[in-house]
Amino acid sequence: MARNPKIGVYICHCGINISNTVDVAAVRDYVATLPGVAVARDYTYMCSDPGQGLIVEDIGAHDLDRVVVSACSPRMHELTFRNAIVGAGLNPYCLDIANIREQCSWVHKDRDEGTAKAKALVASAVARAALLEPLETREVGVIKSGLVVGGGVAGVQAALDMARAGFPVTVVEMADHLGGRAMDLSHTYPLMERADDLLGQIVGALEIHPRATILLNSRLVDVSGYVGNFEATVQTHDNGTVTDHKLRAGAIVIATGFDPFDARLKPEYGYGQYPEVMTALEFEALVSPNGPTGGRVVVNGREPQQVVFIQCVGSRDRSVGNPYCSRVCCMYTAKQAHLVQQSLPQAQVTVLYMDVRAHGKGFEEYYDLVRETGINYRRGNPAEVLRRGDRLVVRAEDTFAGEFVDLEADLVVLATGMVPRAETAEVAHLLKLSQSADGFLLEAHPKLRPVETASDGIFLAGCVQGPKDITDTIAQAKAAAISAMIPFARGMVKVESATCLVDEDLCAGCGMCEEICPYGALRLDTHLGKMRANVVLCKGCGACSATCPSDAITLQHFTPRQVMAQVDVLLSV
Amino acid sequence: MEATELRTFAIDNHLFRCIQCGKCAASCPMGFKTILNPRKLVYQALVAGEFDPKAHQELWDCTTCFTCSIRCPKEVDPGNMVIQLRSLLVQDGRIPGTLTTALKSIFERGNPLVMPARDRGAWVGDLDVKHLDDGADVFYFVCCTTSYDMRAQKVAQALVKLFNVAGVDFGILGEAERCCGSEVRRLGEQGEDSLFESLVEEWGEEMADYSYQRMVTTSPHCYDVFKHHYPMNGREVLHYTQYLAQLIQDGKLQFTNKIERRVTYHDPCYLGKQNGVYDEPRAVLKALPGLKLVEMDRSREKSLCCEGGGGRVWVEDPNPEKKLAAWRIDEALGVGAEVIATACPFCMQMLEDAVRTAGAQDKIKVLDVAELAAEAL
Amino acid sequence: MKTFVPVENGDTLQAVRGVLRRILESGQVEALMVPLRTPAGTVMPALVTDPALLDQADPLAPVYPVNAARALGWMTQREPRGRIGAVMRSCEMRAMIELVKLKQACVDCITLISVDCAGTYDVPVYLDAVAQPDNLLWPLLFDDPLASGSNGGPALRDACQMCERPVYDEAQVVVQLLGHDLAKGFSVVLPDEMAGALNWAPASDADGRRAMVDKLVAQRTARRDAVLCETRDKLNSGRPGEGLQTLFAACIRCHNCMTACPICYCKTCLFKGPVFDHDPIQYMTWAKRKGALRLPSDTMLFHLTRLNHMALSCIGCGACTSVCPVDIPVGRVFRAVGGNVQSVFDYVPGFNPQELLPLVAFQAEEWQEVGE
Amino acid sequence: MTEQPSRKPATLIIGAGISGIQAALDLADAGYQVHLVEKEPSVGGRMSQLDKTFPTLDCSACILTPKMVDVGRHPNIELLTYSEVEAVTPTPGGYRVSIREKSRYVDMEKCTGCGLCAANCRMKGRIVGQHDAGMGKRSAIYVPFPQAVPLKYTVDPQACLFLTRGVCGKTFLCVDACPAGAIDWEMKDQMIEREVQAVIIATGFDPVDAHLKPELGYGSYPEVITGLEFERLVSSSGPTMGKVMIGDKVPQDIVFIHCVGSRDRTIGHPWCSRVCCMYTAKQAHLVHEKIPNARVTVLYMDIRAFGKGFEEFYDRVREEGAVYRRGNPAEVLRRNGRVVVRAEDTLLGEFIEVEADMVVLAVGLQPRPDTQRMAGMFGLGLSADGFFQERHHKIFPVETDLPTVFLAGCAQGPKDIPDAVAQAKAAASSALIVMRQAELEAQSLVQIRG
Repeated sequence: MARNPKIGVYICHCGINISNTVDVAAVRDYVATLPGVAVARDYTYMCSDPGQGLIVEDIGAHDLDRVVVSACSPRMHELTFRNAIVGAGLNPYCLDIANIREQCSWVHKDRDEGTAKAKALVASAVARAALLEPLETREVGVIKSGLVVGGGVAGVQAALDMARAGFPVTVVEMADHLGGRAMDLSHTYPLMERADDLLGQIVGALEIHPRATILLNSRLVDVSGYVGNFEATVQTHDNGTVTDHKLRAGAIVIATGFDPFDARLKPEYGYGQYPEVMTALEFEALVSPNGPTGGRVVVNGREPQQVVFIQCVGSRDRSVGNPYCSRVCCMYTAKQAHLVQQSLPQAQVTVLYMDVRAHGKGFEEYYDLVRETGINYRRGNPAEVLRRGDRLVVRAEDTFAGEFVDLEADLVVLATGMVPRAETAEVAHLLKLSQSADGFLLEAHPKLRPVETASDGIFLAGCVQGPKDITDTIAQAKAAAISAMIPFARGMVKVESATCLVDEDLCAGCGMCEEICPYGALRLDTHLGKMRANVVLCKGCGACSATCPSDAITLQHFTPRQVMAQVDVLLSV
Repeated sequence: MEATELRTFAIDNHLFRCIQCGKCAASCPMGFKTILNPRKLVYQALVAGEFDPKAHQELWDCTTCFTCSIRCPKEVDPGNMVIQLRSLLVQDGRIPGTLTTALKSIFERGNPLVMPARDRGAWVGDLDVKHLDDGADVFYFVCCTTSYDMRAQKVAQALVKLFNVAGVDFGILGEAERCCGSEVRRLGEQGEDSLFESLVEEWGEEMADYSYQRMVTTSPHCYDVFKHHYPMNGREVLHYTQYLAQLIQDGKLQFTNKIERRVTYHDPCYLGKQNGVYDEPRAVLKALPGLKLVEMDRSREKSLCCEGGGGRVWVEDPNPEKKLAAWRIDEALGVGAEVIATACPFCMQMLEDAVRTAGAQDKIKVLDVAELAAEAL
Repeated sequence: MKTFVPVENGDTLQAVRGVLRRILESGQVEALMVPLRTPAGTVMPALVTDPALLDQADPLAPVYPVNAARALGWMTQREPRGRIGAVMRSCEMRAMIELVKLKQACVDCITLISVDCAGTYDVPVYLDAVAQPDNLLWPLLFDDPLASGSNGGPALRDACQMCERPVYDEAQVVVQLLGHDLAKGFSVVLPDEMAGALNWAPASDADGRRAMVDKLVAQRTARRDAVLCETRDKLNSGRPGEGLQTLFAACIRCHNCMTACPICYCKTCLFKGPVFDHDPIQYMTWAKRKGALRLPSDTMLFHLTRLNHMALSCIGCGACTSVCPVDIPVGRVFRAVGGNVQSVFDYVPGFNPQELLPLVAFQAEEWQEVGE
Repeated sequence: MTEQPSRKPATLIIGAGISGIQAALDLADAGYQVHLVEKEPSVGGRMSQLDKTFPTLDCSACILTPKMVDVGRHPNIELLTYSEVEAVTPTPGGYRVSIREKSRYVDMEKCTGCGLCAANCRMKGRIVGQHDAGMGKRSAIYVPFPQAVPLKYTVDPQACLFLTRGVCGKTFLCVDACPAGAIDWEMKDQMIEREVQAVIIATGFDPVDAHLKPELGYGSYPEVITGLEFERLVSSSGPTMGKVMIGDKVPQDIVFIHCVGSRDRTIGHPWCSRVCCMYTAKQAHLVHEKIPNARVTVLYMDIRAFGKGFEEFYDRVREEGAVYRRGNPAEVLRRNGRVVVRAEDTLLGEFIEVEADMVVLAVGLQPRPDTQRMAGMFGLGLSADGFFQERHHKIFPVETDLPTVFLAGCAQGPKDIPDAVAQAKAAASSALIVMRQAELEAQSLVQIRG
C-alpha cells in the first residue's frame, strides 16, 4: 500500500501469562514510537469482550486502517480479532498477530530477555502490517444435497438426519445391503435386543425416505470440486456390468467403517489352526438365531463345557502395530460371555483380560451383572493356545494369583479389535484426507472438531475415524450430519481469501507445487506449461509458494515483501 | 469344597461381583500382620477347582470389624464370606480350643466366661437398680463381659449412676440376662440349627415378655446383634452413648465437675463403622466441662480395630506381632492423650492389656465414656 | 537389436553420419538434433531437417560447449511436439530425463540417440587442439580412453575425468563406440521395428565394449571418489559453513553457473527479482554489526538456494565449472553435496522418467528414524 | 430483554458448557434462533476449569475461549446468563418457557468489566469461588474467571456484606470505585418468556463429593485434593499460577487414586465416570512436566484408555515414569508429618504403604442436584444412575421420550470432551430437523393462505 498507514497496536497481558515475563508497558511505549503506529495500548485480556471493544473504538476514533494484536498464537484468536475489526469496518486481512505468549513469555524465564523479544516480535508485525493488503472475501453457492460414502450404521444415520431435515442425500454402499457390520451381530448389550431388529429401524426409515437415494454394490471412484460443489463419480457393479454415475453434492460424509483385526496375525492363539478357536464376529454368527445352528452354541458337534474368551486380540498391541484400544471388545465380550452362560448354564466361562473397559453409560452396571452370572474374569494376557488331547489349553499367567494357569477349553473366542479398512488409504488419497498414526482418518481437532476434516465440506462418521460402539457411532454420525447441513441451510459458504496467486510470466510449469499441494488446488495446464490455481480449493497454506523455485507463486497475505519486511526488522533489532 | 459346591458357594455369596480391586485386603487391619487376605480368599473361591477351609487357619484371625465389606465398591461382603467359611470349620469341629470353651459356656451358662449365671447381677451391689419384671421405660442390657469382668463392671456402675441422676426409669434382668450371641454368630455359629439361631429363638421369646420401650446396651456388639438380628417387635435399641447424648440434649443430664484431661476417643467397630454411630459418643465427651477432646489420625470411618471382635478377645495371642490395640495406644500417646476413651467392653479389655504390656500405665488411662461422664457429675 | 556398422576408409565419422542420415531419411523422425560444426571451429547442437546438411554433423567431437538437453527441453516442453531424434552424450541424456521429471521436457516424441563418450575438452582447449595439423583428438581418445590426459595430450574437463557414466544404454538408439576398433567399424543398438524399417541385419553381441566401459568406469569412479572426498573435506573444514564460504569466496555473482546449468530451469531466478533488495538502512545495520559487509551480498544465499533446488537432480555434467570465470569448482561442490542428498533417498538422477523427485513425493515409510 | 427477538424457529438450550455452546453454535450457524440459558454468570461450564486436555494436551481455556466469544457475539444466539428455566408449558408447536434472569445488581449495559469494583470490595480475597474449586478466593462482586463471557460483574448475594447484613461500612466501596455507575442495589430478578420449537438439555454434571469416601482423608488432610482442584492448581491462570504446591511445599511424592466415587456401590454410584482414567494420566504427565524429579504412583482398578489416542497417551505417561499399581486403596493415614496411602498391590498380592506429599483423588462424575427438578418440569425420565434417560441407549442416544426435547453432554451420562461435543452436535442435528420441519410447515401455511 502506498499511503501512510495508521496502525493500532494492542498488547495483551493474558492475565499473568504474558505480563509475568514481559514488561507490557515497556513494549507498549516502545511500539508507540515505531513508524506508522498511531496508537498503542495494553489490556489484561484482549480477547475478552471489553478488550475487543477497545480496538473497535480506536478504529473509529483514530481512523486506523491496520491493526496489530500482540497476544497468543494466531491459531487461537486470529479469527476472533478479524471478526472484531470487520465489525468496525476494516477488511479482515488488515490484521496481524504478534505471538508473544507461546513464542515468548512461555519460553523465556528472564524478564529482560522476554521484553526485548516481545518488542522485536511486535515491531516485526508492525512492519508487516504496513504492507498488508485488503483481500476480497469470497462466498460460493452450495449444492443442497449430501453424499454419504458407506452405508453402515454411521452412514445410514448421517443420511437419515439429512433426509429428515429436508435435504436430498445419496448413500453409496459397497455391499448389497445397508447396515454394515453391525447387522452381522446377534444381539446388542446390555438389553440383549436383536441387532438386526434394532438397526432395521433406522435402515428401514432411510430405505423408504423419499429424499434418500441408495446406491448398493457401489464405490466412490473419483471426487473433484470443493465445499458446496463436489462432483463425485460412483461406480455401480450390477451382475457383471459396471455403470459410472456422476453425482453432485454440497458435502460428503465419509463413513466407510473398519475391518476386524486378522486373528492370524497372532499365530500363538491358533486361529485358523484349531477349529475351536474363533473370532468374536464368527461367534456372533454362531449365536445368531439366523446362524447355521439357529443360535445354539455348538462346536465340533457338541456343546462346549469350557469356554475361554481372550481379550485385546490385536488391540493395545504394539507388536502388531496397533497400540490403540478398540473400545468395543470388552463390552461385546461381556455380552458374548453372558450369551454363553444363558444358553449353556453348566458351562464354565472364563474371560482373560488386561483391563476391563466398561466406560459407557450403563456399561459398568452390565459388567457387574454379567460377572454375577458366574463368569470368571481372570487378569492375564494369554501366551498361547495349545492342543492337549482332544481339548485346547489356554496358557496364561493369572496376574492376581501370580501363577501360571493352563485353562482347558473346548471353545476359545478371540476378541479381535478394529483396524482401519483396507480401503481407508485409498479414500484418504482420493479425498486428500490425512490418516492419524493409527491409520484411521484424522479429524480436524480431536477435542472440538471431532467430525470435521482438514478439507472443508468433508466429514467423518463412525469407525473410519477410530473404533466406536453403536451408540457413539450414531452420535458421531448425527454430528457429521449437522456439520454437513450447516452450509445447506445457509446456501453459501465462505472460502479462504488469502490464497495463492500464480505469476504466469515466472512460472516454468515444473509441477513441484502441484505435487506438494495438499488440497489439490493446483493443476498444470499442459498446453501452456503454466500452473493454474483453483482458489476455492486453496487453503492458503503456502506450501506451493515455499516450493516454487522461481518465486512464481505468491501467497496473498504472506507475500515475500511482507515476510521479508518482518525478517528484516527481526534482524536489525 | 468340591468344584460344584464351591461354585454354588461363590454365587450364593455374590463373589462373582468381585473385580479384585484389593480394597478389602488393604482395609483389613489384620492383613498387615497375618496372612489373612480377603481378596485372595475370594479369588480362590472363584477360580480354584476346590477349596479346603482347613488349610486356612488364618480365618480365625478375622476380628469381624467388617471394614472389608463396608468399603467394597462392588458390595461383595468378604467379611460375611469369612464367617461362612468359619461355619464350615465349626461344622467340622475345627475350632481353636479357647473358643470351644467359650461357646460351650454360652450354651451351658449363658455367658462365654465360664461364670455361674447366678452371679450375673452381682455388680449391682447396693446401687439403686430395679428388675425389669415390673416393667420399665428402659431395658438396660448389661452384657456378659460387663457383668462379670471386674474392670468392666465399673462401667455399668457408672451408667447406673448417670441413669439415676437423669431420672431414667430403667430395669435390668440380672441373673436372667443371657449372652446376646453376637460373637457366637461371628465365630461361624450361624444359619440353620446353629447355636446362634437357637439363642435368638429362645432368648428373643423370653425378652419379648418384658415390658419396656427401648433397650440400651453397654456393648456395641450387643447393640448390633439386637438391632439387626433379633425380633424387637418395634422396640428401639440404643447404645448407651446414643442414649446419654439424648439425655444431655434434652437437658436431663448436667455436668459440674471439671475433667481437666486430654482425652481421645477410640471408635469401636461395631458402633462406628458397622452402625455409623460416631457423633454421639463425641457429643457426650464434648459436654463434659474442662475435657479436651483430641482426635487420633485414625478415627471415625478410619478407626483401627482393637482386635477384640469376632471372638478374638478370648483367644490366646496367636500372633507374635504387636497387637493392634498396642498400635492404638501408641497413636493415642502420639496425640498427647492422657485418657483413651472407648465405649465397648472388648475395646476396653484389649486397650488395657496393651497399656499394661507397654508399661504405660503412668502415661495413659483407658476409660469408658460412661466413666468419664459419671466422673463429671 | 544390435547391428554392426562397418567403417570404410577408416572414416568413422562418415559412417556415424551415415547411420544418422538413414534414420532421418527413412522418416523415423522429422528432425535430428545433432552437433554441427560452426565456422568458429567448435560444434553446437542444431535441429536438422535436411539430410544433406548432416555432412556438417560431428557427434564425435570431444568438446562440451552447452548441454543440449536444455535446448531440447524448450522444444518439447509444451504441446504440440514434433518427432525429433536427439543425438546426445550420456550427461545430456541424463539432464533430459531430470527435466522430464521437472515437466520442463517431454520424451514421448523424442528418439534418444546416445553416442558413447570418452570425455570432452573445454572449448578453448578444443580449439587449440584442432588448430594443430593432423591432431585428431577423438581417435586418440577412443583408442585409449584410460590414458587420456596422461599421454601428453591436453587434460579432459574436470567433470569428464570423474565421469562414471560415459555411456547411456537406456536410450532407444545407442551408438556403441567404446571398445571397438573404430577404423573397422562399431555397433548400433536400436529397436527391432526401427531396424526392420531401416533394413539392418543383426550382428553378434561379441565385442570388447563392456570390458572397456567397466575399466573406464572403475578408473573414473576412483578419481571421483578421491576428488569428492577432498571436496567434502574442504566443505567440512572450519566452523559450519566456513568451508563453503571459502570455496565460493571468489564468486562475482555473474550467474554463469546458473545459466549454463541444464537443470536450472526457472524462467527468472528469484535472485534476479526484487526479493533480496533490502532497505538501504538494512545494509548499514549489517555492516555496523559485522564491521564489514561483503558486496555483492547474498552470494552464499544464492549458491545455497541453487544447491537446495538442484543438488538432488545434479547429473554432474560440470557445465557450471566450465563457465565459471573465476575458476570456482562449482560442479565438484554440487556433486559432493548432491551425492550426499541422493544417497539419503537412494536416488539416482537421470534414468527413469516416471520416478518422482524425492523431495516432491512424500512416502509415508521414508525417514522413519527422523520422526522418532 | 423481555421481548421475543425473532419469529424464526427457535431452540432452547439449557446449560452453556461445551455441549450447550457447541449445539448452540451449530444451530445458529445453520440460521436458526437459539436461546442459550446458563445459570452461572458466565458461559464455559466445567471445561473452563480444566487446565490441559488429554491426549493432545491442548490448553482447555485456549480452545474453549474462542467458542465462548462466538456464542457471545452470534447474531442468532440470545445468551441468557445467570438465568434459570423456571417453568415450561407445552404449546401446539413446542414449548413456552419461563426463564428467571437473576439480578446481578450490576447493569450489564453499563458494566465495562474493568474490575475496579472487585479490587475494592471489602470481601476481597475472602470468598471461596466455585470456579477455582475452592483453591482460590475472590471478592463478593466478581467475574468467575477473566475470560468470562459476558465479561460483566455479578454481586454474589450469598457473600455481599450489604445484601446479607444490610450494611457494608459507611460507604459502598464498589459503588465508589465503579466509573460506569453500573452497580444497582435496586435491581430485581426478571422473568422472561420465550416460545421455542425444540429444547436441548445440556446441564452437565457435578464432581462427586470426595467427603463421601472419608477413609481417603479428603477434608481432613490438606495434602489430599480432588482432580478438579488439581486442575486449578496446575492451571497457569489458577490461584497458584500453575505452581503445583501443597501449602508452600512442592510435593515430590504424588499418589493418584482412581475411581473415587465411581464403580462404587457403597455410595450408590455403580457407574464408571469414563474420564477419570485419562484425566489422571494427563495429570500424572503434568506433574512430571512441572516437577521434574517427582515420583508419581497411580493406584487403579482397570485403566480405561478407550478413546482415540488414549492408550498411546497412557503408554507415554508410563514411559515418563509414572508407576501404575493395581489396587484400590483402603485408607489414607498420617504418619510422621506425611500422608501414607495404604493399599494392596493386587498384582504382587502384597500390602503396600506409599508415602506421599500430595494425594489426588480422581473423583467421578454425578448428576447435578437439579436434574430431578428439570426432568420433572418437562416430564422426562431419569435412568437408574440419576442422569437423564435417553430414548434408547443405542439408536437414540440424544433423543428423549419427548419428540422435541434432546440431550447433550454429561447431562445424559459421563463423557469426555470429544464425546460430549459429538453428542452435542448430534442433539443439534435432531433439533435442526425440528427447526426445518417447523419452517417448512410455516411456509406451506403461507402458501395455502397466499
